[in-house]
Amino acid sequence: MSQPRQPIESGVPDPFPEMHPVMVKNYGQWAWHDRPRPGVLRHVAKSGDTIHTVKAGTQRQMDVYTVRTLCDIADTYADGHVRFTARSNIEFMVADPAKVDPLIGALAEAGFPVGGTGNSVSMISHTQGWLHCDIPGTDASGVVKALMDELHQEFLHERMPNKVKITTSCCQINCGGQGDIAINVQHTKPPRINHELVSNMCERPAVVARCPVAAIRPALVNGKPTLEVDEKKCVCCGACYPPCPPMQINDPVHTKLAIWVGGKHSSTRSRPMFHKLVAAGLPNNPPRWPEAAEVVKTILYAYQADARPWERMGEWVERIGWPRFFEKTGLPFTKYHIDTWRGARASLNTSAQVRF
Amino acid sequence: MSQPRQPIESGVPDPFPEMHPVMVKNYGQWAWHDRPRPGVLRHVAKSGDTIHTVKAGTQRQMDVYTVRTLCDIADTYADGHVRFTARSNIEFMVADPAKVDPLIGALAEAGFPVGGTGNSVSMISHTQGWLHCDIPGTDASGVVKALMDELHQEFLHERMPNKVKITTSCCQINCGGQGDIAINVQHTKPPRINHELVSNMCERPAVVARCPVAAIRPALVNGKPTLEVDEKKCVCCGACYPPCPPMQINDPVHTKLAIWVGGKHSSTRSRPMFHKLVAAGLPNNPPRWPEAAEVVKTILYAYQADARPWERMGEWVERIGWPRFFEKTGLPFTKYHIDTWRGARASLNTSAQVRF
Amino acid sequence: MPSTPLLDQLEDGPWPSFVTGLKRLATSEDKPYADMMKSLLGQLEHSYQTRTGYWKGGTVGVFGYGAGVIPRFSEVADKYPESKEFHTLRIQPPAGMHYRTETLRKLCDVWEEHGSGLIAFHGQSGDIMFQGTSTEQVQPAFDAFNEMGFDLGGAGAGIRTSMSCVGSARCEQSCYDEQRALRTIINGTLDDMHRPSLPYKFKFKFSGCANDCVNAIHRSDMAIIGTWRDDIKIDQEGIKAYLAQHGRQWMIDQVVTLCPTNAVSLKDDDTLTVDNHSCVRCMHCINVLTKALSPGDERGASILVGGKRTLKIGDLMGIMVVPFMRLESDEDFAALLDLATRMVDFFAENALDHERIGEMIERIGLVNFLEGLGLEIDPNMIAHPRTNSYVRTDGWEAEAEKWTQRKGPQAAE
Amino acid sequence: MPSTPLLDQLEDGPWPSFVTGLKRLATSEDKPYADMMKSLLGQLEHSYQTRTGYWKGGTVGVFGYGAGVIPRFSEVADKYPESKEFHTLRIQPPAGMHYRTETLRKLCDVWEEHGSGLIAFHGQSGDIMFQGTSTEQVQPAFDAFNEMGFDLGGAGAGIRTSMSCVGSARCEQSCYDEQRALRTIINGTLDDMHRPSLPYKFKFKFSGCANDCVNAIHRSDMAIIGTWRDDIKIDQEGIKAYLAQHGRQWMIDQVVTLCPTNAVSLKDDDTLTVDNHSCVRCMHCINVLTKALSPGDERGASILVGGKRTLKIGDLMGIMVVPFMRLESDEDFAALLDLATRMVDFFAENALDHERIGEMIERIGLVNFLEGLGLEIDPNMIAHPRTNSYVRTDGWEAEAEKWTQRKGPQAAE
Ligand code: SRM
Ligand code: SRM
Ligand code: SRM
Ligand code: SRM
Ligand code: SF4
Ligand code: SF4
Ligand code: SF4
Ligand code: SF4
Ligand code: SF4
Ligand code: SF4
Ligand code: SF4
Ligand code: SF4
Repeated sequence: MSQPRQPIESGVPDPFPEMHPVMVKNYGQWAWHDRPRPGVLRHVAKSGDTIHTVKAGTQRQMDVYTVRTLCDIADTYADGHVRFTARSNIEFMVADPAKVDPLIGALAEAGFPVGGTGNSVSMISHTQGWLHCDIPGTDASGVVKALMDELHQEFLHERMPNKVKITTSCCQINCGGQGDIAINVQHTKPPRINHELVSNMCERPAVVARCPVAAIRPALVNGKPTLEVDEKKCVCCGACYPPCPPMQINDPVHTKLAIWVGGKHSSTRSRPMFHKLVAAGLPNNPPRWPEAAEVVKTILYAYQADARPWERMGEWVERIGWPRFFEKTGLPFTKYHIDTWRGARASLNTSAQVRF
Repeated sequence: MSQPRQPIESGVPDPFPEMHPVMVKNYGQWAWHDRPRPGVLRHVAKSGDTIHTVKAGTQRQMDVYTVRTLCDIADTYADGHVRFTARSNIEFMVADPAKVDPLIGALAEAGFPVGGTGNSVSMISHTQGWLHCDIPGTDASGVVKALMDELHQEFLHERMPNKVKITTSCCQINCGGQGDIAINVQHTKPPRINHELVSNMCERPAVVARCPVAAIRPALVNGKPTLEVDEKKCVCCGACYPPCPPMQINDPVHTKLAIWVGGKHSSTRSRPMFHKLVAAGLPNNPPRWPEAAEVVKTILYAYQADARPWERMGEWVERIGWPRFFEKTGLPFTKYHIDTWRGARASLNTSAQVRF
Repeated sequence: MPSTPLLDQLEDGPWPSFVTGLKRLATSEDKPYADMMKSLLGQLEHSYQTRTGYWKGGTVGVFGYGAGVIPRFSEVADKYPESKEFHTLRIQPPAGMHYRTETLRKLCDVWEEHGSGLIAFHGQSGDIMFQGTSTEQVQPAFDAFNEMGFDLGGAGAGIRTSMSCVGSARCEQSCYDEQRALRTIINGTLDDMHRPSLPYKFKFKFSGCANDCVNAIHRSDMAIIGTWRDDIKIDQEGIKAYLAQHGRQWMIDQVVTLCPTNAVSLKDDDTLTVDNHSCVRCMHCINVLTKALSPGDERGASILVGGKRTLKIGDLMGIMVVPFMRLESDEDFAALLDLATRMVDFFAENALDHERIGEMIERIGLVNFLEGLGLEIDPNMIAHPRTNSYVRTDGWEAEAEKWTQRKGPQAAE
Repeated sequence: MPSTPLLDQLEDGPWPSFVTGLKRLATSEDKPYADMMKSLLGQLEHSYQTRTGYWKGGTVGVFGYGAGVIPRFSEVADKYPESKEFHTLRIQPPAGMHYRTETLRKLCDVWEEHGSGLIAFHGQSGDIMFQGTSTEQVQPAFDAFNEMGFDLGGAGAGIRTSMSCVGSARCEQSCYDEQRALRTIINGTLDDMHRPSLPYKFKFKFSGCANDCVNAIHRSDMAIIGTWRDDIKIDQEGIKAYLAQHGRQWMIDQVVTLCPTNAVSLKDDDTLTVDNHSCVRCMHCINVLTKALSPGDERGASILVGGKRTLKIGDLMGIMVVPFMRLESDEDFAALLDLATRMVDFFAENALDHERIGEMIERIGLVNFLEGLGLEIDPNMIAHPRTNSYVRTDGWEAEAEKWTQRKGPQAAE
């Protein structure tokens, strides 16, 4: 091999050469927007210029053929520019309103659902899973696909009280983040330790430091230095697994799914919120995870039926109260719902306010 | 001395023999009440019976002459029954409405302010202070008297947005509890240790355990076992002083007063709240503590001017926000306002919501 | 009489002056306490001058009891010798703090004979505090009060004197018989008051409704707060009367928009409705519209545990541990006492030295506490479920089953 | 082609199927990646069957950089040998994720030549993820992207790839130039991205307003969120148009009562007013009435620090540390970069190994953090002042004086 090439440290590319010309021209000078139909935004600039955005769902993990199909559609109907959203939806910008309907037609034709705007259920935030990660308890692409199949109509229509942002994650690290509904891995047994491997490959002080409850301590097995886990303390979080692969936390049976509700990032109306545990113990059941999907739909439709306009999932539950949330969804309330982590006191009812 | 007398363990006396007969008759069968004027409640029973309550302020720490004067008034105008409230106000119950005005006249005559009902400022909760306690940093009777003189008109009238419950305490233990406004002791220097005494009288392990920040450790001074305080850690709380009097926390100069705002015990509308620090460093200035009184009045009248009907002090500040509270009261905001205790995170602004 | 220039300034102003009272006692030359009170005034003035307190504790009590007297010995007895001892007797008042004047006069008489003549109605925990007597007079004073039907209150590491709101005696909001509940519990746990041997103090407080007129949530280890399970009672004629008097805008501003859960609606036909499933029994609408609204018929109390002041982990409020318990029949009150007793026992067995029950719960976790006491889990105990995934959930199915068992029949109601 | 009965079930249903995509690649027999993708499908099906993942990490990179490639080696390479290496290149997209189709096609071409043909638009942090290539092809792939004007993104203990909302490019709510801010900070701290040596990862996220379309508060170590200091702009004609279309009730229910601080009033003359001192810039009214309301003219951003996911002390949200900083002039953007740099430096110096900045603040206390960075104390940083008296306040007067100094002139404004 010849002398290696020096990287050009160019950093973040300038977006302006890539941006639709109407956006460039009116950059920072927009006046208002509306949504002529689900999946379509119309933004009007102070100059009077208008741009329509047509939004479609993708599988995120795309083969080049899919990308090229999307490019073909963009070239034909959308001035040759696209952008992707924070949730891996694709947006086509068109200057000419007459192109909107044909564009929608072409997308539908090619199998891309048009929607995800306004008060719909948008694409589920997607992580790596079995496809690529080194620590996953479940798949991400599969969970997302299976769930989005179920929620397809809610992507197409804007019939929720407010936006619904669903997230998923393939281990308890949760690269998928907080969500109105989150479908997350929840391990239920402490890691099994492969002692043979620990002595060989594990940087032991690092993994001991990583445990949030100090459950890991050095030990000797067959005369070799290894680790052991205090199973009484261990909260089965799997934080020891990435730095120390011999701490095998994943298990085909005991790695379960849990559903969380009411995460909210926006500071709109209410302050941002974390999501809260509502159901656990759900089987990690590929390829379609029907048990988890069922719980998600139950919650989603209870919200749809009962929330007031603009109430996000978490705001709705705050108003009706957790006792009624469990009543309306029929989900069991258990001791596991009561927080035990630092600051847990703030999650307790320290008032005489009570609901029957 | 002869054989000592065995106590009769009678416990809490039965209140019915002491209670006004109209109350006994209608016990648990009341229909509604109103307030014909400040200081007077009218309760109507389901039976149609009516009882008027006339409420008056006292000094709590009463000499027998004062008590007998109150009894005389009760005998003449109030059917011979009284009760005391949770805040050491006295209540006279009268079955005959015609007696209300003469009763009020007699109380005024005898120097007892009639009021403290409805949206007034009630009596300040009272503790022991220099009069009786073994650990006080200030007096209680004096602070209460001085403040109630200042707030007298607000006791007589019901012109606050909601009830105002003020508390005070003569050390940081705070027997006076939470208040809409609280005037509390705040020490500002670590205890000076009287080493001579420690060795003699202090149960050392107990006091070491009592310190909330583990700032006390055993030490040797002049060869004798004593204690020392890590002044970097010490939060000057005085918790070590009751179990170990040689830990002299009280100081004529460095023991200051602090004002807290927004405590709320009721679960009415909002959940109960703790009060929050708003001003500190105020001199402990007997006999009339004018600096503390000034701050209290500033806060009280800002609340009166700005709060909406039924808003308790803490509810008002929640609505207008702390930035405006400091603006409206002109009190300085400092780093000391930012909580540093466990769970402090819950008191931080973790949202993009901001006020200018 | 000592010179008291600072204290004298506290005789000015409209509020009744304790200084004037102290002086009255000090100048009652015919009374046994006059000299003691002169001395006391001197010491108090000295405190005002030096901004320093001069009392220290000690051990003084009455025969048969381990607590209830607060001993005070002066550190400046050389200067003010007559008040070198100045002990306080804590005496429990009748529940609800009702008195015949006759009773008050007798109490005064006893305290003129055996004490300083200075009485506080009442201490923050609810005692009548007879303030100031010598070691020698403690026993005779107590004997006299005891003969009258009064008993010592709490101090030290035991059950403390309790307080209930005026409640049923007068207040239409009352949801249970507060005085009975207080007497049931306190008189049922007297041994732990009079011979204190708990890890630390334990207070009960009784409020008839969520207005919490005795500050029970913040200031008691076990708060018993009245509530109801069925619907708010609405008298629509009463509503019309309010509307006629104040108008619709008033009703909207003072009631409808202030309901914390938006459960109140004012209809176009001027009726008012409440969504009772959303209502959190906060009392606001009932407070404002007391002539038209009242608590439902299925009354009882919620129990909250763990309120206290700052030491050592910071102030704590009580945590809801029993959302509803009926308080009507004898059995209901027996069940309340049973719960209180088990609570105290659990505290006695599990708390560390000088640890309040709220601190203990903080340390062992609410779930362990509930399980220890056999209390059933309920979503009313939380403001919201856990936000943190660090928990071992392998018992999920069994726990879920418990809930389904309990709620199954109810769901069919 | 391997048999994939479970994965096949993911080809059903209306949502675009990644499995169909993978199969398309696996059956592109003319392409270099066909065999790799057959193998990959086999391994993935195996994962579905066994509910177990089979990748492990390792060390793979490009010349000159210390991060940006996520190496993956198969643990079941004996069964599925062609995908035994399956590394991902993280490539930073143009700020705001805008693309000409021409650019996308070129990216596809490179990835057909050097990789698997599988691309994720985008990762949760904002990278284009080119997923799956051999160790050997990593460098040529990067070289080709780099020549096109793209650069590697972040991984490991350094600055991470960032994300900004679409903002100024299209959105009328935008309060600052998000793309410029993103490029200013990231391109100004590239060294810490490409040669990571911080205690742990550090993420920036840029949202143009409080709607926070990139989840900055929860998911970034430093969140830059648009806001304004002056008054909301109201076009009363626009309000009338909304009223004409939807009626007053709608306006009250959808706007007035939903304002979190009751700052919005609808007047009898059908004008709408905002109490701008109470307004918390939450965006709700502007969202609903976008044709009539807009952020004020004095625009800029708030800075929040410390958001992150669960490890190891539990999820954290960012804390408000700069309520307002103007973002208009070149100097403003320079000041932003300066703050970001100082923040990263302070983090580098003070955080423990594997500790995020939010955890560090939790450990050292917000006040120490603010003082360390020289940020001025402001009540906008708190939800409420301290409720606990355990603090040493002997510097009170000096601190109070600082405030008075700062606010004195302002008060006169
Ligand atoms: C395209 C996108 C930004 C981007 O740079 O990619 C975007 C675009 C818009 N958002 Fe957003 N948001 C986008 C992600 C988000 C997120 C983050 C997320 O999806 O993970 C949030 C925070 C969610 C949360 O709180 O957990 C978000 C919270 C909002 C809100 C506040 C909603 C609320 O009431 O809490 C608004 C205001 C509104 O709905 O009017 C908003 C409004 C908007 C507007 C109206 C802004 C505009 O004029 O362009 C855009 C169209 C909304 C619509 O579809 O009706 N956007 N928006 C993102 C699309 C994601 C997707 O494909 O679904
Ligand atoms: C007499 C007393 C009970 C007792 O057993 O002694 C009492 C009596 C009443 N309270 Fe109270 N409260 C009494 C202490 C309290 C306290 C505790 C305290 O003062 O330390 C509180 C809790 C304060 C807090 O939250 O910090 C209290 C919070 C209320 C509330 C709720 C107020 C709110 O909106 O938060 C109501 C409801 C109302 O105002 O209509 C209430 C209502 C009432 C009613 C209307 C009940 C009734 O019908 O008798 C009484 C007359 C109120 C009036 O004056 O207008 N009472 N009330 C106490 C008088 C103390 C005093 O002399 O000032
Ligand atoms: C007398 C009284 C103040 C008053 O003038 O009303 C009082 C006085 C004392 N309290 Fe108190 N407390 C009194 C009600 C309270 C309350 C209010 C209440 O009960 O509702 C509290 C707050 C609630 C609570 O229980 O937390 C209270 C919280 C404390 C504490 C802090 C306890 C804690 O866990 O934070 C202490 C310190 C201790 O126990 O070590 C304390 C300790 C004391 C001591 C014994 C000081 C000591 O350690 O030597 C004081 C004796 C003073 C004396 O000379 O009589 N006192 N104390 C109140 C009792 C009178 C009565 O029996 O009716
Ligand atoms: C690829 C990606 C998921 C995806 O498919 O989109 C991802 C994948 C991984 N994340 Fe992540 N994280 C990704 C965005 C996130 C986010 C979301 C965000 O950035 O907005 C979070 C939550 C926010 C945060 O930063 O806390 C996130 C929180 C984590 C954490 C937990 C950090 C914490 O302090 O709690 C770890 C564990 C660690 O760093 O030790 C982690 C670690 C990992 C590792 C490196 C697993 C490991 O330790 O070996 C994953 C590599 C998977 C792979 O094979 O590529 N990832 N990770 C995302 C990055 C793509 C990109 O560059 O665009
Ligand atoms: S959530 Fe876990 S398994 Fe999934 S990509 Fe992130 S680190 Fe990997
Ligand atoms: S799974 Fe979590 S709690 Fe258990 S040992 Fe590993 S890091 Fe510790
Ligand atoms: S507040 Fe402190 S000084 Fe005052 S009575 Fe209570 S313990 Fe004594
Ligand atoms: S004053 Fe408080 S913090 Fe300081 S040593 Fe005493 S107990 Fe500890
Ligand atoms: S707590 Fe309720 S029942 Fe008791 S007096 Fe107060 S308002 Fe009445
Ligand atoms: S009691 Fe409180 S929560 Fe219930 S309806 Fe009335 S105001 Fe609303
Ligand atoms: S965060 Fe605000 S400015 Fe950015 S896209 Fe969302 S709504 Fe527009
Ligand atoms: S931006 Fe939010 S807080 Fe401000 S007026 Fe509008 S709704 Fe109210």
